[in-house]
Amino acid sequence: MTPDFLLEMYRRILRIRYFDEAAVELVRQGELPGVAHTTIGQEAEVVGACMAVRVDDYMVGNHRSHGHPIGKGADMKRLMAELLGKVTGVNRGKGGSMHLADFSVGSVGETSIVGSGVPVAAGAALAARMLGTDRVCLCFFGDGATNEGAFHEGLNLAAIWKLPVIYLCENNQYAVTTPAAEVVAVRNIADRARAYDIPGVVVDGQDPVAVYEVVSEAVQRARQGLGPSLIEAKTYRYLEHAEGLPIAAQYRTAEEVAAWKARDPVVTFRQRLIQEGVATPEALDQVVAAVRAEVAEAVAYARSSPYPDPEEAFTGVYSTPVGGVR
Amino acid sequence: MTPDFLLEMYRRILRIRYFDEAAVELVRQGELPGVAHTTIGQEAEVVGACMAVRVDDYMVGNHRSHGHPIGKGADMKRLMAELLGKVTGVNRGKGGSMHLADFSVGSVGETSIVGSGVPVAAGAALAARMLGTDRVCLCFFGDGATNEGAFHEGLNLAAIWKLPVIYLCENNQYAVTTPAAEVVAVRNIADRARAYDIPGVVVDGQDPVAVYEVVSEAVQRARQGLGPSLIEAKTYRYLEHAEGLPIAAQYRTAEEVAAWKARDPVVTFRQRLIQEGVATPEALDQVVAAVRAEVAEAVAYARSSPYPDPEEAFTGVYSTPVGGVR
Amino acid sequence: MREITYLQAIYEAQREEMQRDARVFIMGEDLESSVYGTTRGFTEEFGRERVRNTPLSENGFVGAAAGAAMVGLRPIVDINIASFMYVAMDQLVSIVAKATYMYGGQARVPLVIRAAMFYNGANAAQHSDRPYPMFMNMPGLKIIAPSSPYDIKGLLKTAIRDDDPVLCFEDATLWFTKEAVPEEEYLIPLGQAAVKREGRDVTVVAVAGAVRQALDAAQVLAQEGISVEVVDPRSLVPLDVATILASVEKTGRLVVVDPAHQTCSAASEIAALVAERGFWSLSAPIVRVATPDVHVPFSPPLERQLYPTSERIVAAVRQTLRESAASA
Amino acid sequence: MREITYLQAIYEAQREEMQRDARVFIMGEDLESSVYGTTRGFTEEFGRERVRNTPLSENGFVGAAAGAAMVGLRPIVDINIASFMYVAMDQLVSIVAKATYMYGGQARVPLVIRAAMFYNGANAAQHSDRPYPMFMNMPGLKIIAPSSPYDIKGLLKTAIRDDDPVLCFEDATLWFTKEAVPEEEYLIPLGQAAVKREGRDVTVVAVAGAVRQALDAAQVLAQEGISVEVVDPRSLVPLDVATILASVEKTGRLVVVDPAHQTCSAASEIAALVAERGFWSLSAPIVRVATPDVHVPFSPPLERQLYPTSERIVAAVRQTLRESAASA
Ligand SMILES: Cc1ncc(C[n+]2csc(CCOP(=O)(O)OP(=O)(O)O)c2C)c(N)n1
Ligand SMILES: Cc1ncc(C[n+]2csc(CCOP(=O)(O)OP(=O)(O)O)c2C)c(N)n1
Ligand SMILES: [Mg+2]
Ligand SMILES: [Mg+2]
Repeated sequence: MTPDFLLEMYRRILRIRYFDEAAVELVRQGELPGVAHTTIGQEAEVVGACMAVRVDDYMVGNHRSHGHPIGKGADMKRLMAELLGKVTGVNRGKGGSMHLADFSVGSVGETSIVGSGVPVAAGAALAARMLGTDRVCLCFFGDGATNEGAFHEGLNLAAIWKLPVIYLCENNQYAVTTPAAEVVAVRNIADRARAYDIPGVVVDGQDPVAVYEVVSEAVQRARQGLGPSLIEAKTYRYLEHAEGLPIAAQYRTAEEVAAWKARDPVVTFRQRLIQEGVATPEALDQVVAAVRAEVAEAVAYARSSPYPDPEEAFTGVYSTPVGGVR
Repeated sequence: MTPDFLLEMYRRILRIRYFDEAAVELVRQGELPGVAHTTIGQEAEVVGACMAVRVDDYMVGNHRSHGHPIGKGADMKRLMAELLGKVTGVNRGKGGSMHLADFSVGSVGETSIVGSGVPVAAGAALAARMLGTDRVCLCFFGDGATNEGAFHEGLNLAAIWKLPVIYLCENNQYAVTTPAAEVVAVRNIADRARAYDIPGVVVDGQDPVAVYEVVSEAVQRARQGLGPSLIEAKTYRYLEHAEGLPIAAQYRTAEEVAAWKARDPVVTFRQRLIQEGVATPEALDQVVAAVRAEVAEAVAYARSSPYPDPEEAFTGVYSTPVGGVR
Repeated sequence: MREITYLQAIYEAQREEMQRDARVFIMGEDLESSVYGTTRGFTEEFGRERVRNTPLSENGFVGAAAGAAMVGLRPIVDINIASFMYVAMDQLVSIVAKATYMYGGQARVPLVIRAAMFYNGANAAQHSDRPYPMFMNMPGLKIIAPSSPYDIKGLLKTAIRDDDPVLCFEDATLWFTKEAVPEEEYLIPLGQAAVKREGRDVTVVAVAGAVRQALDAAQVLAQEGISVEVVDPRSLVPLDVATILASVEKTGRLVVVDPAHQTCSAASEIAALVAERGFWSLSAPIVRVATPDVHVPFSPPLERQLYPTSERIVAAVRQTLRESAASA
Repeated sequence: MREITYLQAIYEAQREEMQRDARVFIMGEDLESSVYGTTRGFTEEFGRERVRNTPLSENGFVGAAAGAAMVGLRPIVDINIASFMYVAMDQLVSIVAKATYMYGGQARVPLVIRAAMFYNGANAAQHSDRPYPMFMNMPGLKIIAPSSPYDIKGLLKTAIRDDDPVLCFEDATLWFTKEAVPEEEYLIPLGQAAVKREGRDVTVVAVAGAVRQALDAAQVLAQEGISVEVVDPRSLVPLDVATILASVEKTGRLVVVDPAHQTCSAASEIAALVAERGFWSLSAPIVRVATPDVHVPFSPPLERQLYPTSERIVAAVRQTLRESAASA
């Protein structure tokens, strides 16, 4: 891994962190409609995985995937505009925070029905192969999603057809307030791979390089036609399930939260870059400043963009309208 | 196992065989409406499993479960009447071959949407426990069903709640014409138990005693509050997917069929009973004759029973009708 | 009389029924933390066996609830947002709706499925559906869509005591509305519409959250001397057709207001029923005011115009009056 | 002209489109053995990559088809029996129907879902549904319900070429009916009803398998001098309302015949549309002839009476004539 590559990792981790911090602020100020599920705390696994694939590889995300297109290199301005429901948003304001899609970086759509992206990812991977490309599909979902039937069906399909897909379970230990330990019958979600005879790997989701490495290996297998992998990144979300939801329950201890924050990827990865001589603290500070400026620009762009014309609500249900239907 | 018990096993195996042979004949003669999915070839696993539970334990079957209520001790007359759509049928003619239910022997309903019985069985088991009983639920399904999301969700639920349910996969190697080897990503379906951290056991489905033993062990665990098990019985159906369906495809070799028939439970179990001195050939012939008479009686009963009054179609949608709704 | 919110009414209905009948229990995701308060304190009061936090397995736990109901328990399933019902459609249709009939009456399925319709809140296409019309097309399910705290308390209690499966569609746009609700126990039977306002000139049948818009519209029109009768079916299956027909017989005009997508909506069904059985009462075309057949867009300026508003209802009422006058 | 069956027409439509466009492929259970012949010999002709036998994972493979469609392929999914669509409802609704809109037009979903409606054959409650009305309530899906070999060939080919998801409901009661179908290629556009018989006195709009019953009824009534116009919408979304309204304008009377369950059926929608937009043409109440809201019972004497028959249609037509005469 070159220093440039590592610096780019750091940059993307910061982008996600600051982007989501801005999103939280916009919810609190009533500028972001609805609620926002943040990736804060999980940036390392997102970036490690996304940087292990090419920009023309496909990606499928879920309700908590602001960060994922960013990890894959998307323009933050159009993402932020989408979060505010503006016509300049990636989905022209029709999708919002839980349904970002940015085909320009291979993000073929996030889907907020938990588990529903898993079969879609298998299909994108199937098409990649049938179209004669060596593209793969990277599919993100949570610990909770692995209890949905769609997860099971999608993994079995991908396995029997040896599809080039990398299933990345972001095990942040909870589904809303429900601990995975209580509702996922197996200790390591990666062990569910055994039901499909595919590799299952546990990785430290707070270490972007470790994630990058295991995902790279899975990508290589996939491109070689050896089929899918299930990777479980152990991680943690710092904030509540969604900014804007009135969750009052005490389902996590202060110690647990503190222990995870002590391994904050923004902090630890910076330390590592300095220790390993990849960059000086000053150089990293410059990255910080640059990213802050980018995010501020994205917010400004989003704010100043117009809402879609209300008429747009009535178009686009079909891509080829006929009759009274549009 | 007492000789009486073994003889009863033999008797029930024969009942299923002859019952289904009669059903096939009735389809061919146009007396049985629709199609019939037979249990012929799979009798041993059905009886071994059913006799490992009590009559007041619950049971859930699927489209191929004529034999299962019989295994649990049901009256064949009312089952056969149901197959002919008569008002004396267990479901008053409303369910038919794929949806037999006989609450009097704990058969709480067969369901022909593949996989759909798996969650229902978890629920019956949950109720058994919540109602303070030590009942268990025995749930049958095929190899194909293990690719449905409902299978996964049901097993996970049963596992996390430690429900008293025995999941018995009747792996007859095919779903209609599709080989399990091509569509089930894992070699032994029992290995799917690892995704739920529950016992997974493979057993010879042509040996009723072996099945009885592994199911008994699972029942014991279940009654002790230790949770569910997944048991895979390797078995085979002799006839086509369903009598009455125009399946022409050659998806099984003649050798394969012959190899399985060489281990026919009706034959091998009889030999064993004689060899082990449980019964004389003459005594077994008497059982055969008696069962043939029972089945003939069931057919006669079914034939001579009336159809339901057409008005019955309009009642029973609700158990407590209100307004225009009945 | 004290006033309580729609959410509080749900809480009370569930709590009272769980206190009354030990066979009643509740399942759903994150019940223990009870984000919106409908199961607040339930774990402490009833224990974790009767207040079951489920995994994200809607099809699995709806099926499990059906299985439990078939052998003697009386589950309430909080499926959370109505858009998640699609994930559980297999069990809802193939088991919950059909078991009673298909098993020839051997099984009863006393089961309540609660589903919040979470629309007009920038939750976008996958979280904002009002899917009761789909379920109206499937026999075997009773369906309620209460429009006020009083109604939901009485109807939900009845639903829990009913021996058949009942889908309770809870309109989240009403969650925080308040109404006087007695402390004493009461039940509202299924299949009885409520005339929420009497009137002479036009009948407005309104469903769920649209009842409020209809009452607002009636108020506006009253100032012009137009007298609107607002009928709330409250339960969609069974549907109180008699009350609707009687009202149309009196007024001669019908507007049907439904927050669901228009095609094959509850409004379509009610319009069809009246066109069949109340045709000779009608002196003007029936008008539906529903959500157009587009998905719910995220951006609020796109979304908020889609649902029936009092303005759209006022316009529809005026249209029926204009058309009947022109023909007279 | 040669005559072919409905099943043969499906076979030809699929085969021609797969020959024409290499992006078209087909997925489903047991396709290779092709029990009913609609993919006979496809594996040999197109290979196993384009003729994919699937596991029993309807939700999974419908979702996979959607994913493949979104990035450039054009899948046909044979979901087999329409009652299995419930199992795939999650992907059908949340992805297939919504992706194009929700992703702001970045995704197209050129996908055909074929589903046989397998009723009146003693297949009982879980295998006999006619669920198109549910899907009509969900925007984003185009829906066809062809009633003859000619129609299904032309419509299915159009559906395969369409850039949006199309659900093709195939009426299994028609599988073995034959009709003259040209050897040459032809397409039938979506959204165009067919007037299957012209008439003056009563309009009968009939859906799918009921078209045959309606034509039979028209024949019977013609002998009494009653002239029935039979309109077959052919595609339910988009629906050719103009042709229906024009017919009712001519006849003044409407009977809608639909093999689906009556409540919130296609018949309800068509009745509602005419009660709104064709009201002044009507000289009698609209009558729906549909399947009553009961599940499909197994026993044939219970089942066969449930669906629209020509006798029921004749009676309905007479009723509209009687009622309009009485009022005249
Ligand atoms: C099918 C479905 N059920 C429930 C929900 C509501 N919901 C949204 S996110 C969520 C938790 C998801 O947990 P997990 O998969 O672990 O992802 P995380 O939010 O922890 O990243 C729930 C229950 C949903 N969106 N879809
Ligand atoms: C959800 C669903 N999909 C498809 C079918 C059609 N079907 C009925 S039985 C069957 C095969 C089932 O295979 P398996 O589970 O192995 O049971 P078997 O018939 O071999 O006993 C299929 C595809 C169905 N009934 N339900
Ligand atoms: Mg999680
Ligand atoms: Mg099988």
